[in-house]
Amino acid sequence: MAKERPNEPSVTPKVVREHGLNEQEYDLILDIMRRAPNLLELGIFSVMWSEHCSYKSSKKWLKTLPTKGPQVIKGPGENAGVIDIGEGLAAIFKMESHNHPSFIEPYQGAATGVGGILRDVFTMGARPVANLNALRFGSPDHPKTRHLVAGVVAGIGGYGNCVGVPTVGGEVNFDSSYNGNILVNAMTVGIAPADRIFYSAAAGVGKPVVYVGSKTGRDGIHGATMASAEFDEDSDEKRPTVQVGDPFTEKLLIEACLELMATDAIVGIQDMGAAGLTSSSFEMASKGGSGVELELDKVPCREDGMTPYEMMLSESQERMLMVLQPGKEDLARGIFEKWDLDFAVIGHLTDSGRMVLKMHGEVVGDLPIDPLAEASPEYDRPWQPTPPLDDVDPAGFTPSVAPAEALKRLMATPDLCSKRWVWEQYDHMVMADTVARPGGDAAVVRIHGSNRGLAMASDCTPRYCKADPARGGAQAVAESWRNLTAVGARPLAVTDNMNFGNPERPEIMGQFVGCIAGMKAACEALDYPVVSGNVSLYNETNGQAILPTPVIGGVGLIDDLDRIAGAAFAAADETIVLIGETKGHLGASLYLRDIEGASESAPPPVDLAVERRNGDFVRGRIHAGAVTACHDLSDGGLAVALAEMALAGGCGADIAEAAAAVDNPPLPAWLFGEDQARYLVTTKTADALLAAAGEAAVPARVLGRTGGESLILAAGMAISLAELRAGHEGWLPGYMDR
Amino acid sequence: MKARVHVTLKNGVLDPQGKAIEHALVSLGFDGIDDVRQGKVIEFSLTESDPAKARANVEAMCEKLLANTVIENYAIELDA
Amino acid sequence: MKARVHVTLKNGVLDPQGKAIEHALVSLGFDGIDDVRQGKVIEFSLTESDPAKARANVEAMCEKLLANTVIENYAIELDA
Amino acid sequence: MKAAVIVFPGSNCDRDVQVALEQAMGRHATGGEPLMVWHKDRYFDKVDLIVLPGGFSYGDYLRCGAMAANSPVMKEVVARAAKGVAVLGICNGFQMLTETGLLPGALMRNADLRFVCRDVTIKVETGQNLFTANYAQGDAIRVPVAHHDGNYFADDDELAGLEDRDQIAFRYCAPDGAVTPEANPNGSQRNIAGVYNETKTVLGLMPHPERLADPKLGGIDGRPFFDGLVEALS
Ligand SMILES: Nc1ncnc2c1ncn2[C@@H]1O[C@H](COP(=O)(O)OP(=O)(O)O)[C@@H](O)[C@H]1O
Ligand SMILES: [Mg+2]
Repeated sequence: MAKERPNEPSVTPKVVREHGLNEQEYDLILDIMRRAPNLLELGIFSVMWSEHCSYKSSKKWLKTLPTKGPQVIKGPGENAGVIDIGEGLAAIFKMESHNHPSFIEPYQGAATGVGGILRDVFTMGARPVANLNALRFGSPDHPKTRHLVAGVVAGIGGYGNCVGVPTVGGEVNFDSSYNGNILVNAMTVGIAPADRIFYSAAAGVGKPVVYVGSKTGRDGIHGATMASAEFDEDSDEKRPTVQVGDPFTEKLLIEACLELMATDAIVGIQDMGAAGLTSSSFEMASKGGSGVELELDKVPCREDGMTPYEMMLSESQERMLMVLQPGKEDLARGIFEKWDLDFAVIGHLTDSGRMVLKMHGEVVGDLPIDPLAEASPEYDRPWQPTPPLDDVDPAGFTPSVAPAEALKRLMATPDLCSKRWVWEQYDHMVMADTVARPGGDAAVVRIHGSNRGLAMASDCTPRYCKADPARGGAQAVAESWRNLTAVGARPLAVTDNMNFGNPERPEIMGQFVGCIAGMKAACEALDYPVVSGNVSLYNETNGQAILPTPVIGGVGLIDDLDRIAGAAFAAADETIVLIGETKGHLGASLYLRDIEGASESAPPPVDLAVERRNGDFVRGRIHAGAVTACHDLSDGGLAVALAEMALAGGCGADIAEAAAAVDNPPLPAWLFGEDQARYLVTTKTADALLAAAGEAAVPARVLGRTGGESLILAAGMAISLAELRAGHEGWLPGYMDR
Repeated sequence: MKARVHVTLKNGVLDPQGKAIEHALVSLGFDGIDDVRQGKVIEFSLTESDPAKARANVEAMCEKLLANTVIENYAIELDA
Repeated sequence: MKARVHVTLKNGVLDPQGKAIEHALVSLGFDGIDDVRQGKVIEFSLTESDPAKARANVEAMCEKLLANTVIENYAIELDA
Repeated sequence: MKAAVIVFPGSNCDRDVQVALEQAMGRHATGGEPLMVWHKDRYFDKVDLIVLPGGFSYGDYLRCGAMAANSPVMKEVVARAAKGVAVLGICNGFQMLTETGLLPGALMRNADLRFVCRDVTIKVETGQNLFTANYAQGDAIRVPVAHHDGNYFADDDELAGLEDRDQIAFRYCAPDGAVTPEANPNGSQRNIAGVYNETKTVLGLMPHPERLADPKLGGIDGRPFFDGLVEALS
């Protein structure tokens, strides 16, 4: 059995606590081990059972999400989700958070977040074809915000640009609830031959376990446990766990792995993410139902005198673990040496069902695999439903500013302003397949060498989730589906990134439960299953939790790139048609929050049947070539969507006539209400479009015409595009250069 | 007076630049080199003439901007 | 022995990093600073023990790789 | 015509330029496809055009293009350039060409220190040579830039010499062709976006013509660049 190592702290209750394990968990460890664990073993338990790796608080609820469908090749449980995109290809994608590291060291934290999610995708045999990033920062006037925005954006760009994967989409929001806990959620989409997907499960006694990539250093030891611990003032002390990314090595790793994957040498492969060598070797062995023996002295190390504990818990980046077919070692070594990457056989599979760790021939750790994996704690944490808020009666309030002024201001708010400053720091065109660049509803990336494409977007409206978690969860899924639909794509599946506060607080757990319920309903109603995801809890500082933020990353398929739509007005003198019903729902709207400064109220209801009916209709019209531009309505409602289409196309619009006919709801609610399931389209053939809508029982009405240099919202209510653009494009650069 | 700030990566922090430089030097046939690390030097002139005040000032600059103390150390040189 | 190579921009070569740092320092409220320049330091250890040989070696490294002599000067420090 | 694209560790626009060239060759009688050459291969077939693609060779650590400039294959590239073989360096390739000394000057960090990826307009300063055969002098074309270090620097004598010898290939300009400070995305001296060697057989430019040579990607102003090359070299 494994003895304690000389001059290594022995396992005291204090040490146990420092490893983030409570007493019950430690008792469980004693049962499983049938003896006291040594420090190495304790460390392994602590990372394997950390919230980050074990999902102990969220598992129960995640299981309720729909994950199946004819398009799903592999749902949650692997490194990333896999869906069938036809013609023998699969799309592989996932979103993952790097929130805490990015708050502590924005550049490296965000950069390594991108690196990690890229590995999750190419581990499965896919060439990454696009990255997205969903960012949430604190209030713009918080002293840290500017520095965090600059660092995070530079880090995402620094890594993604270097590896040569285009960053094509994402979102950026600001809210004071993120002051102490920013959110950096990175998503990667890759494409692989559907019959050559690689999994982590590895079986076969004696098969070699191989380490490739960068050397192991003392990086991020306990990063995984840190990522699951609530922040407090002394978080600064946790700083040394931040790691530095090496995108160049990542690029070599991508090429080398894909080259090796073209052969039949690999049995199983797994990236070393959080909890590095520990979780990767555990995953492979437990999924394969086998045991594993590692000789730690063979692990390529960056520093001298590294202990087994450090090697097993290190989170050094750009490393992978593989199990090879016996006899293929030299073939594999040849490929990795060609790419100047480390390659080492560090152990082999056994049938013992145990993980045996040796150093200089001596056993330094010995743990049972299945018990540890199965016994990994699962909590049914107490939760409290979020009390519902009141609706806002559109007729019942008097606006404080004229609509034109309100629109001008809204377009220049931190949440609605153009994010060009961000995405122009990302290479969004490398690989020469970016058909729709950042700035529209969804990015469109061509499937290389074909006339088909993938559409992708990330969405969440945290203020809705705070006000009504179930509605908010459903709305996030619906908006994602709508964004893909608006470019003409068939939405196929989603990945999610659940960012919440401390789950040990019932009201926070209630938010989580509510959001999941809403997501579940929407994913089912829209045949839009969840194939991968990630959970980030404890996003709070000194009891101040973030807004519940379940980010949805959606992927859709475009069968014909000649049948897509963009959000930009295509030409003057086209008819603008509003699809969907406008009740003027002002509750939880940006208009109320940013213009009227009103307190929280109920978010818009989400009627999923209507969502689907309207979306299917719009997509059909796009495919029929009947619309010249399309944009979904979301934050800021009708007026903002109209303004975005006008600015994108450099062409104005006049909706005065339609506005004049509006009496219920009153004009401001009609212009700025955030009723769901709506789209704006332009067309040259309005009558045919309206007729088709009538047949499909889809509400549609003519709003006005495109043209001119300004937006005419109502008689005598015109705003020049130049003025709108100045505010819309100006806010973020102005803020960052201040 | 003149200030010179040396910013170097903390021990144990990965230095991809240094690693790449080492690799390049070796492949250029320079052998017998090891532990290549890359750092920064920031030089500037100060009107402040009191050495103590100047040092305090420059330290503040390092903490606030010049060094990323999460992963970097800094050293200050002053000469009148 | 240890080698330390300082790589600095030649006079007359504009230094975007230096300018940006200067601007940032000023906007952080540090005044009385001027001519901010940023350079690189590359440190490594050498097995070569003969100082003359070592210097010649490191000079070759600078000329070939470590410095771009179109825009940069270099200075070599050796200590056994 | 025969073309080779050199692939360095960290190159990431190698496939993009390969596709653009292949399509240009396809549009032209010659057909064929470019040869992809791994940087460790010191020798490769005789070709009429050598392309150094964009990307982050060796991570662009130390200095952009510095390590690639010292990689084995580069000796061969320099030797062939001396014999008059056409050499094209795009973005990172341009940085390599200045690092090898095949082209004058240096590419420094963008003036605002930020990576910039967007379409720019560049003015064709010298028409009717190998690389601009299908453009007219003064044409303003739209092509993307995507770089962190595209801030062209050369000392005043060098710049004067470049102007006299007509070695400035492209300048950043406004859509109407006016060369203005606003149109300069990175602080390059005299808005320089690309330069030639004295014989105009070696060209380096920061913008990526290969990224706008396909209508699906939103423009084809980069297409004549490759068509012209293929025609001129066939
Ligand atoms: N961090 C980012 N990275 C890349 N693109 C971004 C980022 N933030 C916003 N964008 C882009 O800006 C556009 C507007 O974003 P958003 O308002 O969230 O769109 P929508 O309202 O349609 O969800 C989208 O095309 C989005 O991809
Ligand atoms: Mg949208």
